Amino acid sequence: MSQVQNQSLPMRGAAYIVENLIDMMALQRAYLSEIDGAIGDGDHGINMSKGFSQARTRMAGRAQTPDLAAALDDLAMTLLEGIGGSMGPLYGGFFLAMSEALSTQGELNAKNFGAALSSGVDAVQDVGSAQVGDKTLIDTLIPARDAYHAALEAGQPFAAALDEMVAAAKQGQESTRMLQARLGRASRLGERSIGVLDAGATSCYFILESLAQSVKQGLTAQ
Amino acid sequence: MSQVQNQSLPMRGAAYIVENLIDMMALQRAYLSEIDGAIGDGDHGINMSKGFSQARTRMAGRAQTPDLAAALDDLAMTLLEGIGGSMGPLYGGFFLAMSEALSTQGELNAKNFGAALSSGVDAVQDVGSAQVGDKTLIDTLIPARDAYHAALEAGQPFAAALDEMVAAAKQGQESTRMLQARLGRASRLGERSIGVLDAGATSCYFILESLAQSVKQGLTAQ
Amino acid sequence: MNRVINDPDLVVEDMLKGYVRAHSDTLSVAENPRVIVARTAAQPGRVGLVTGGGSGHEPAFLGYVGSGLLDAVAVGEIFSSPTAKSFHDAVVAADGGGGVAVLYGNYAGDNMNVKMAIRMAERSGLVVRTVVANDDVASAPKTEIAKRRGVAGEILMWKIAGAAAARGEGLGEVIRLAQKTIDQTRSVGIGLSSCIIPAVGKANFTIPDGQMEVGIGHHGEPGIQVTHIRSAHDMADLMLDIILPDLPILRGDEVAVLVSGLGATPLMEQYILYGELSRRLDAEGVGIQRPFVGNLFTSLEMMGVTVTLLKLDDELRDLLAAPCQSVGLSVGGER
Amino acid sequence: MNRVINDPDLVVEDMLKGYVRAHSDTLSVAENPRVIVARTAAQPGRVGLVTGGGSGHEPAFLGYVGSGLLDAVAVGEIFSSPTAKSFHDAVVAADGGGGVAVLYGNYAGDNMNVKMAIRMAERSGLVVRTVVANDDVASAPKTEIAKRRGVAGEILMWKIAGAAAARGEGLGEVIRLAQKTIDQTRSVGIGLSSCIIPAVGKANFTIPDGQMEVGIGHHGEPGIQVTHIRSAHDMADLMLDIILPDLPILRGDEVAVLVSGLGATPLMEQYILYGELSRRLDAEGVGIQRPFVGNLFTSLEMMGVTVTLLKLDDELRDLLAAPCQSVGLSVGGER
Ligand SMILES: Nc1ncnc2c1ncn2[C@@H]1O[C@H](COP(=O)(O)OP(=O)(O)O)[C@@H](O)[C@H]1O
Ligand SMILES: Nc1ncnc2c1ncn2[C@@H]1O[C@H](COP(=O)(O)OP(=O)(O)O)[C@@H](O)[C@H]1O
Ligand SMILES: [Mg+2]
Ligand SMILES: [Mg+2]
Ligand SMILES: [Mg+2]
Ligand SMILES: [Mg+2]
Repeated sequence: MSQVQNQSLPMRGAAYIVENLIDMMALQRAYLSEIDGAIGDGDHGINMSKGFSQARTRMAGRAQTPDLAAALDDLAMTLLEGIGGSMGPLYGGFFLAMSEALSTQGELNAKNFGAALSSGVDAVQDVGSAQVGDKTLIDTLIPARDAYHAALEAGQPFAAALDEMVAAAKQGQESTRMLQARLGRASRLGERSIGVLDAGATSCYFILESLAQSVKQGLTAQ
Repeated sequence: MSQVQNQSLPMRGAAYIVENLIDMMALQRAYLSEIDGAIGDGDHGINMSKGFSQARTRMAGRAQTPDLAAALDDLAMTLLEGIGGSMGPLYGGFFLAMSEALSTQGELNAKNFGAALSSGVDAVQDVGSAQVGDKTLIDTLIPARDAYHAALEAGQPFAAALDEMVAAAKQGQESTRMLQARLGRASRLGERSIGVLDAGATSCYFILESLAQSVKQGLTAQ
Repeated sequence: MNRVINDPDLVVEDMLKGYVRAHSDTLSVAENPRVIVARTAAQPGRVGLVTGGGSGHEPAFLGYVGSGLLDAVAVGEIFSSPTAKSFHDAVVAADGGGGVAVLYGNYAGDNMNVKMAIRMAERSGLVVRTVVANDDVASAPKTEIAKRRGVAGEILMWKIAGAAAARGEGLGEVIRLAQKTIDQTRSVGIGLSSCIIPAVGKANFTIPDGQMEVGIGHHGEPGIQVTHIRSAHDMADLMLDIILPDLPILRGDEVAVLVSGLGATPLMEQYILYGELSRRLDAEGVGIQRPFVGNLFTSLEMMGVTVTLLKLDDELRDLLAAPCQSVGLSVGGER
Repeated sequence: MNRVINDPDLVVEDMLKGYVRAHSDTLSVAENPRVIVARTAAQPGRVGLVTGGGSGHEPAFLGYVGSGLLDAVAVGEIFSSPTAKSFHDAVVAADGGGGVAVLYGNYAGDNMNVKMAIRMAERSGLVVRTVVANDDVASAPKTEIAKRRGVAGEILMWKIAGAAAARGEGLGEVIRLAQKTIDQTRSVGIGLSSCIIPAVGKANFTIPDGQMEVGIGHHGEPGIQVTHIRSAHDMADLMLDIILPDLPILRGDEVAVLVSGLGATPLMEQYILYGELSRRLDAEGVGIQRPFVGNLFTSLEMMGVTVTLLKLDDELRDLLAAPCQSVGLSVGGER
């Protein structure tokens, strides 16, 4: 509580951020599948935790603990290798783009995190062509990204910008409840898809929330 | 009733014997299918009347009215052409053999009718390999043939021998009621085939009965 | 009963119309509309090959008319023998002066109609010989082997006889090879659901959900055992336990394997079964030379599978490898 | 649910085991167990052809790996896109230095995985281009033609591109021909019953007895109309009324026709439908060049049929006639 709040953390030793994502996904497995069951085929939690848990094996297989960019690459590659359907390429593309954006960086700071986040969101849109309002993870991602950058522009520090990002992500996730699905499996239901949360938007909120927590922990811990 | 009883009739003009068979089969259509329905697939009357009625067309297609041998050949060929399964070759073989046996004869008499009958029965056994007791038309045919020849050997006239044939055919047909089917579709039922008449044995009785009636009518009419 | 048909009584006519339209480049219909003839049939001096049987088993029988295979086929009503006249007309169409081999399955109706057909053909001076397939192990004990039904093993008999006829063997040799093939062939089926003849409108046998019928016939003839459904692994073992000791097929032998779906069982599952069969044959030390997997001999929309093994030797192996081309089976020349 | 399987979660693995065992003479499995590769793949300089998709459609997709057809296929779970890595590995396996064409169907998952696969492949300097099949007329109006799904028309695209690659065309030309083929191709399906994914254990859609679903997708995607079942005659008319005006296909045109059963519909009925299609096309003055009938692109044990028409011109006709050899499709050289 009284610790110093840093504005960056070294990439080396930041693989824990990915490990936290993996742990989180295992915890949310049942809940995410339950949400997907309402208007999808009830496998979102299974798909996600299957892909994420395999990433742990890949990271463990390395000669030395990866830095954050390499850990994100491991996660991306595992998703691209382990999950077909849409989640593999969407989240695989998201983490791959983040990894690439960070691969030349020695430390993680507000600026390059923002660039990585934008690049990840671009990849998701490039791969999936979803727009805000389609009831997908884009409904979480876009407002989260925009809030983060707005906070930075308003001069807020890294940790505060992350808080803004998470708050906007939560709003974005909640916004999917009243949307009609226009993409993916749920779109077949038409108006019947209205009234429940979107599974992908929910997993995406958990991911951004976990990222923010882990980064903030790293900023504080030093 | 007081007419003279001849011992032969000319082959020319005897095609009516086959026409009577065709008429009879149309009348027995429903009954024969009903019997077949109990332990078979319920199509025996349909199969038989379909084949027999087509023979009328074939006979009508000839330049002049066929003699008995030719009419029997028409019936045989129609059955071989029109009915697959087992009835086509069995009854087709029966009538073909009868036709061949009579083809060189100018008149039908007790002797060559007996030879034709024997030859027809041989054909049925050659084609179907059934024995007495298998619950098939052989159970009608063999006792009928034997009774006919016994009557001839005992010096009885043509018409009386025909009566003996029909009586034995009736007994043979009735005997199938208590038999267990060993050939054909009904044999799959095992003991459950006991207690009902065999459809083929029944149609065979009708055929022999019609043949006898028609021949006797010809012997009397002259 | 959701089917793609017009008048249920005319399904065979309607199928033949489409079949001949679709394959007019390689086959035609004879004057008898129930006889399908390869365009390569009746080549002077070559032995003609004929089969026939009830419909509802497509691509059997008509799908095996083609080069290096059958010359003519007699087509019956669904699950019912073709007429004697149709078998006869197929023989006439296949005859090129070298004699005709009628290679068919052991069913009462087919036996009788072929017998009468031959009688008719011999009247016209044709030379006809027959081989009757009896590869279905489950249909009678080995002591009554002549009573066994013919099933998918017929395809291998046609293939080998077709290759022999194509390379110019005489009737006696073609018959010898066909007979040898079927003598070395064993099949068994497992039924998982019934099927419905459109004109009948309801199934004439049932297999309850969760059950399977081992040894079922191609028309739903009762098998030797109705039991709870097993894994593909155990099905393969069960079927090979029936087939292998019967011939017998022993360590060091080489076999051709044919897996056929009965109609509604997905190809995926047929390959799962094939994987399990090859596992077991490996373990037994039996070599697989040439596998065939697919809906090769069906029973309308029945679920289930048949497995056929042919014990090979050098001459059979060569003939099996010869090229052929037909709707049901194509073996490329370059293989 | 009477199926020939082991663990319902491992049906794809188990199928692949059997598939590769059965066809080891013509194909093999890559280091990635979800990639099947033709033994003729990666010939120096020749354009490589790749596809991929969910399992349960056998013989699609893996059955079209072969000579004159596809070089490598990525295999997904049942009704679910292969992973990006599998598409990538298929591309690597197919590459002979002449570039790779990925010819696949328009489904969200496949689109995304192919996109990521190409990104990965381009990192390693491979040249990859794509054509996305969208032949299913019923899946979107013509104004949104890019949204339409790809169905059995893909087979004709593979056949024509395969022939082009085999005769040595470059990547640009192969892509042009594949794109042209699919642009000239229209398909529509009718569903008559649902199907059950073994791991799910129950159908995820239903078609009541006596009803049919016009325009149904290959995974049970809703069609455009659920109506009482019609005769084959009327089904053919209904399907052609959807297909013909869309391209349009007009009097004097020549088409290739492909009829595929969806799994459980007997071959007999597919030919009945083909007969009715040819009746109607005759009446319209549309010529049929090369019919294909069979279980060519299925949906497990679904009952139903799809009809595909490809409007031909000289170059497409020649390529369609070129020889090819695979499990799903063989065109003989001598035809
Ligand atoms: N084009 C797309 N862009 C972004 N997200 C998408 C897209 N299509 C689907 N999604 C997301 O995918 C989620 C479903 O994922 P999942 O259940 O794992 O896959 P599937 O739908 O194949 O079962 C949806 O809740 C939605 O958020
Ligand atoms: N091998 C045989 N020899 C003589 N008659 C036979 C033989 N097999 C069957 N049958 C007769 O066939 C009759 C059934 O004929 P039918 O119903 O027309 O044919 P299917 O059994 O093919 O439906 C039986 O009642 C029996 O009398
Ligand atoms: Mg899913
Ligand atoms: Mg889902
Ligand atoms: Mg009957
Ligand atoms: Mg019958």
